[in-house]
Amino acid sequence: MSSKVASMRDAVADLVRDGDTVAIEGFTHLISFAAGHEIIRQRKRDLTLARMTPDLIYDQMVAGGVARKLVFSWLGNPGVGGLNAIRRVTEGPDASLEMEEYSHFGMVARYTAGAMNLPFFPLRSYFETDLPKANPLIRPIESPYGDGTVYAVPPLRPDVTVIHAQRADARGNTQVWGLLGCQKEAAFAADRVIVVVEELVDEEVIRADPNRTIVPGIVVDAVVVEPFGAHPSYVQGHYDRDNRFYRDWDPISRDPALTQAWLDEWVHGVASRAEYAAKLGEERVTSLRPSAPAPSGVVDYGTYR
Amino acid sequence: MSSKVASMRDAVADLVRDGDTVAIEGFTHLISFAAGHEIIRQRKRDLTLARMTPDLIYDQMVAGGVARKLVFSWLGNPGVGGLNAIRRVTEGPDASLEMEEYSHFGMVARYTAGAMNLPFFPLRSYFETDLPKANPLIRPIESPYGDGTVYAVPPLRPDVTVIHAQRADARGNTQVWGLLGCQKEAAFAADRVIVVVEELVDEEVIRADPNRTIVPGIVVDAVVVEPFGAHPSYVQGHYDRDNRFYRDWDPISRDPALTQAWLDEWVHGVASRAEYAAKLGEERVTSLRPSAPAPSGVVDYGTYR
Amino acid sequence: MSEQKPVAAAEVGTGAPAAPAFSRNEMMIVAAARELAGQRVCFVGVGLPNIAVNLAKRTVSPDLELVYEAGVFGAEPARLPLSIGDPTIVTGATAVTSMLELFGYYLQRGLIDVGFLGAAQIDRFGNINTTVIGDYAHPKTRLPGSGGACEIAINARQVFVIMRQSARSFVERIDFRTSPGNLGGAENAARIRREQGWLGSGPSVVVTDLGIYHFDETGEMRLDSLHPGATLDEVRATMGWEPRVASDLATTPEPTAEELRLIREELDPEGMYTK
Amino acid sequence: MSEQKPVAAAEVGTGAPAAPAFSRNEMMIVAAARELAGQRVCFVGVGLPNIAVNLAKRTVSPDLELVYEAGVFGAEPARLPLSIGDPTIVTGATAVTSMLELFGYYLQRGLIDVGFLGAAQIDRFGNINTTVIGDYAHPKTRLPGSGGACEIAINARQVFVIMRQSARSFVERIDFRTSPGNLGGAENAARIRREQGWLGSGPSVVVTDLGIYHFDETGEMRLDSLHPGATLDEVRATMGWEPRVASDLATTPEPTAEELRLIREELDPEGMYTK
Repeated sequence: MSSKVASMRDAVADLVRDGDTVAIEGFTHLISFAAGHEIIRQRKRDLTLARMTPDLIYDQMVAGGVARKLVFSWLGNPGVGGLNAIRRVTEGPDASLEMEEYSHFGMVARYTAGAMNLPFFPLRSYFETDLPKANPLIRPIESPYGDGTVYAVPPLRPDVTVIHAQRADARGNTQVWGLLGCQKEAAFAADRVIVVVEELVDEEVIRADPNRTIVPGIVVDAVVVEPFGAHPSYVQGHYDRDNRFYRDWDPISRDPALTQAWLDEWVHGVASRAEYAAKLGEERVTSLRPSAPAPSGVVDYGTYR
Repeated sequence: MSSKVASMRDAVADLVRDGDTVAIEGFTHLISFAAGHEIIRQRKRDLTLARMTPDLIYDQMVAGGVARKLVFSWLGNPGVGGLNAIRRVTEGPDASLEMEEYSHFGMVARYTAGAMNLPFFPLRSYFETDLPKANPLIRPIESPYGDGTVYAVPPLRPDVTVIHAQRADARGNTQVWGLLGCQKEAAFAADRVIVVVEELVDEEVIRADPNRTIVPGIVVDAVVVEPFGAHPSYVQGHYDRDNRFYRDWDPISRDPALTQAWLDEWVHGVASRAEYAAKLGEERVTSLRPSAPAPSGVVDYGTYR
Repeated sequence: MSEQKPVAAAEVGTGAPAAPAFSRNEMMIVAAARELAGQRVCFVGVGLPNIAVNLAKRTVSPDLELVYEAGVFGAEPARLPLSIGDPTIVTGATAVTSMLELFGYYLQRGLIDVGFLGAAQIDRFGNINTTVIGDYAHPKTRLPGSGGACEIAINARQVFVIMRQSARSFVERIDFRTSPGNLGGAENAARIRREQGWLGSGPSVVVTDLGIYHFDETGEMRLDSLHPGATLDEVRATMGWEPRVASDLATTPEPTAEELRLIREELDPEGMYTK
Repeated sequence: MSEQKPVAAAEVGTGAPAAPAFSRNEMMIVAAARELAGQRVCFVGVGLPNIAVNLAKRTVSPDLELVYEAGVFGAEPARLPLSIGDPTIVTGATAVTSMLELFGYYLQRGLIDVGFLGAAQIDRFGNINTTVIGDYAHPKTRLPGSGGACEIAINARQVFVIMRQSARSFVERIDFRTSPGNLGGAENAARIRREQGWLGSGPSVVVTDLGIYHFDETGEMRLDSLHPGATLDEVRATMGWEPRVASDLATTPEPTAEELRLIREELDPEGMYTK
């Protein structure tokens, strides 16, 4: 029952090891850029980075030199363009980054198979596409009920999964609202789990609304309290997606020198997320706050003695 | 966008047909006895009744003569004993009720395969048990990754699924808190869905907390407003499980004459759930209310313009 | 419903057109939005589909249920999001679910009437490539990949495609088949859909900056409507095969004032999609 | 922690015992609860496991996380529920999930340390029948069936069994194998668990109204402790095989005053489980 609260530095130092498969999940929402930056700062090496949408965070991590391989389903800067640091090491004859590619449902199904300890997960995707040729781990499987063949994907069991959430208690019981992505599945599938939160709350807050819990403390190894840790991604009810940053990254990432300068300044040049937020400035941070609250309302669980 | 609100009589008359596979789901929580009683009252015939735990509701429906077959995973009156009306037609040489039997996870997996339009769902149960011999629909399937064999169950696609919930709007967007059982999966798996609620709410109540929605109106055909419709089962925050009723049913159900007298009085003898509740009496109903509220607290989704 | 009064007539097919009162991208978005009239549940993709669907909800199809692959059903976005995962699609939505449920219980279950896709390459049968240009292992251009496109193509009841037309994108042979369309033709595709238990019936419309295509009984794209200002020569110059053209080829009605106002003032004031 | 002071000594094995200060059912529940000392996450079944686990949480294992198959993790029930699905296990719990997730992400994933099972029949290797007595198609007695028992037996890290002992229940050959124990013996069982990727290691303890059994290196039940008042003759008379008995057979310490108070006043004031 002891507290799992740790600093990001300690959590990453203790739980992320060179050569690990790391999944920092969160579908547009709740992406732990703070954890990604700490992994770059600690110069981890040879990581296999799994994520449905590598997004800017893996573009930065690839540029930061931590990655050996990508496992993914959609590679882009949504609404803006490509991921330029990743393109530099995946296009042309000198492509050096290993790639393992699925569709969105395939990635979700892989995490689900991992979370359920299943040897495979079946889905109706892939038939008559070139994806099984590109990735021989996508394999056909015949229904035992005589109604044809579907494809299967293998379980994905990250060594470490990192998720960002609105709140957790000190034991790691974690609650999220808004987009849920595949964080629950990625956390249950993993060997080790780091939860990064906007707010550390008393156990009573969690227990008042148990249906809101997406990950129980029993699968969590460290709880890191880092408000604003998802920027430039967003946290429902806390801050908005910083679309300006997503657009600004495009020209930066097109130029290797600019990219390294950015990493030097914003990742290696700051010691923590608090420093990063301070450097970003109060005005920028404030501009991302929701314009008004939108309360959920209260439901009654009732007391039964 | 038109309202789907209907009386229980009309909903059952329109949507439940002789010979249908009907799933009234809810694991101890939110069992729609009101729908079960209306099906008995309308003397539907030859139904295949699917439910993880047939419970008193299917004992009554079997006694009421509506069933041809049971599909289930646990057959009992929890904490009390057996289901006596069902035992009378399943034991000994004259057993007349057809049975198709799984484990709990097997039933959940069947609904999930139905909800996902999958031809089968794999699970690690059943190996080295007699269940696949008893039910040839439980079939082995080899992992395409060379790591052995697991069992599969086929999809369950009820013609009609009935669920009870705390609240829905007129379009059928349904919210539940407390035990969720397999209602979501059973609803998505079905061809037609009846939702019975304690309370009809404005769409704005639903939209204020979209993470609480378990079934969207798009899969719902009728919304029936019947407070106390789950008694003697319970509704989190509204009323308690009536354990006295579960105990009282044991001696009643042991005697075929008493059972029929009970059905005559409490099912055929009342026209609606409101009459049933009135007959049960204000004192009994009041005694089942929670002793105090237990509010969930509020979360903030934020307004983003 | 919006008024159907055009703001300005662009000259059609006769020498140099006058400066049109709307851009080709605007025409494409408007034409795509109008195709959604009468549809009930639409899966919204990133980019052009995003603005087209949001325009449809404000014009021809106010009851349209917007589904976002990020896990949202019944969204009522107060602004046009840059990304398809944005806090504005969550606040006030009908339901928010995990992506396992969104892809499994909604899409693969067959609850989506229209899936909207973009494409880097498309062939005459509506097969789509969004993965690579060139060889897979050493591509000339690495594209985003499937995302949800492969499963949308297979499981949505109908597929709408929206994309700009060019000789590089409308090709005889796509470099990689990310999302199946009518495969090698309608007969073959129908058999495979039946045998595989697919719930989708494949591509039904392609809207480009030049015109609107539907699929004929052989499963091949057919030009049914040419946008104002576009010519058949332009169409031919931007396709890798000789296009089938409807005998009663129509001209797409121009954007209305209200449609243009919605795009320019509400949906895309910065002109990200329309410039 | 509770005091370990016994309230009364029941005479052991010498002629007619004096009226004991506790019932055999109470001793069974107390013995089962004590076996949970040091365990972390326990899956709570309906009936006797329910009261034993709730007693353990109030005595030897206050940090025990109670998991209910109905979908509850970290329950803090304010009363002993009759059914395992009861509103009191929800209010104040840590997490409430769908049963798909409970069985998939918690149980099959290997997060449950102890699964507690009851049984109608058990054999020497801990294989369990809760389905039928007699022939499956035309049973003499139709029992509840598996419920979650089959998957608990396979996936929980350890399995605890609690049941009253009788010649009809402790049998040489069970009529139906609902839940696998050590199959035909430890070697075979270990091989199958390894080959199948099972995370569970099978049955580890059986607590009856007469004594406590663990499983020896051959995978067979061995009587390690005899409850006060029970005799080896009684044990032999209520088993369908010749039981193995530990060379250092112990006597189970009697229930403490606090254990009895908790059972009688808090957990089962109506004596449903203990009479």
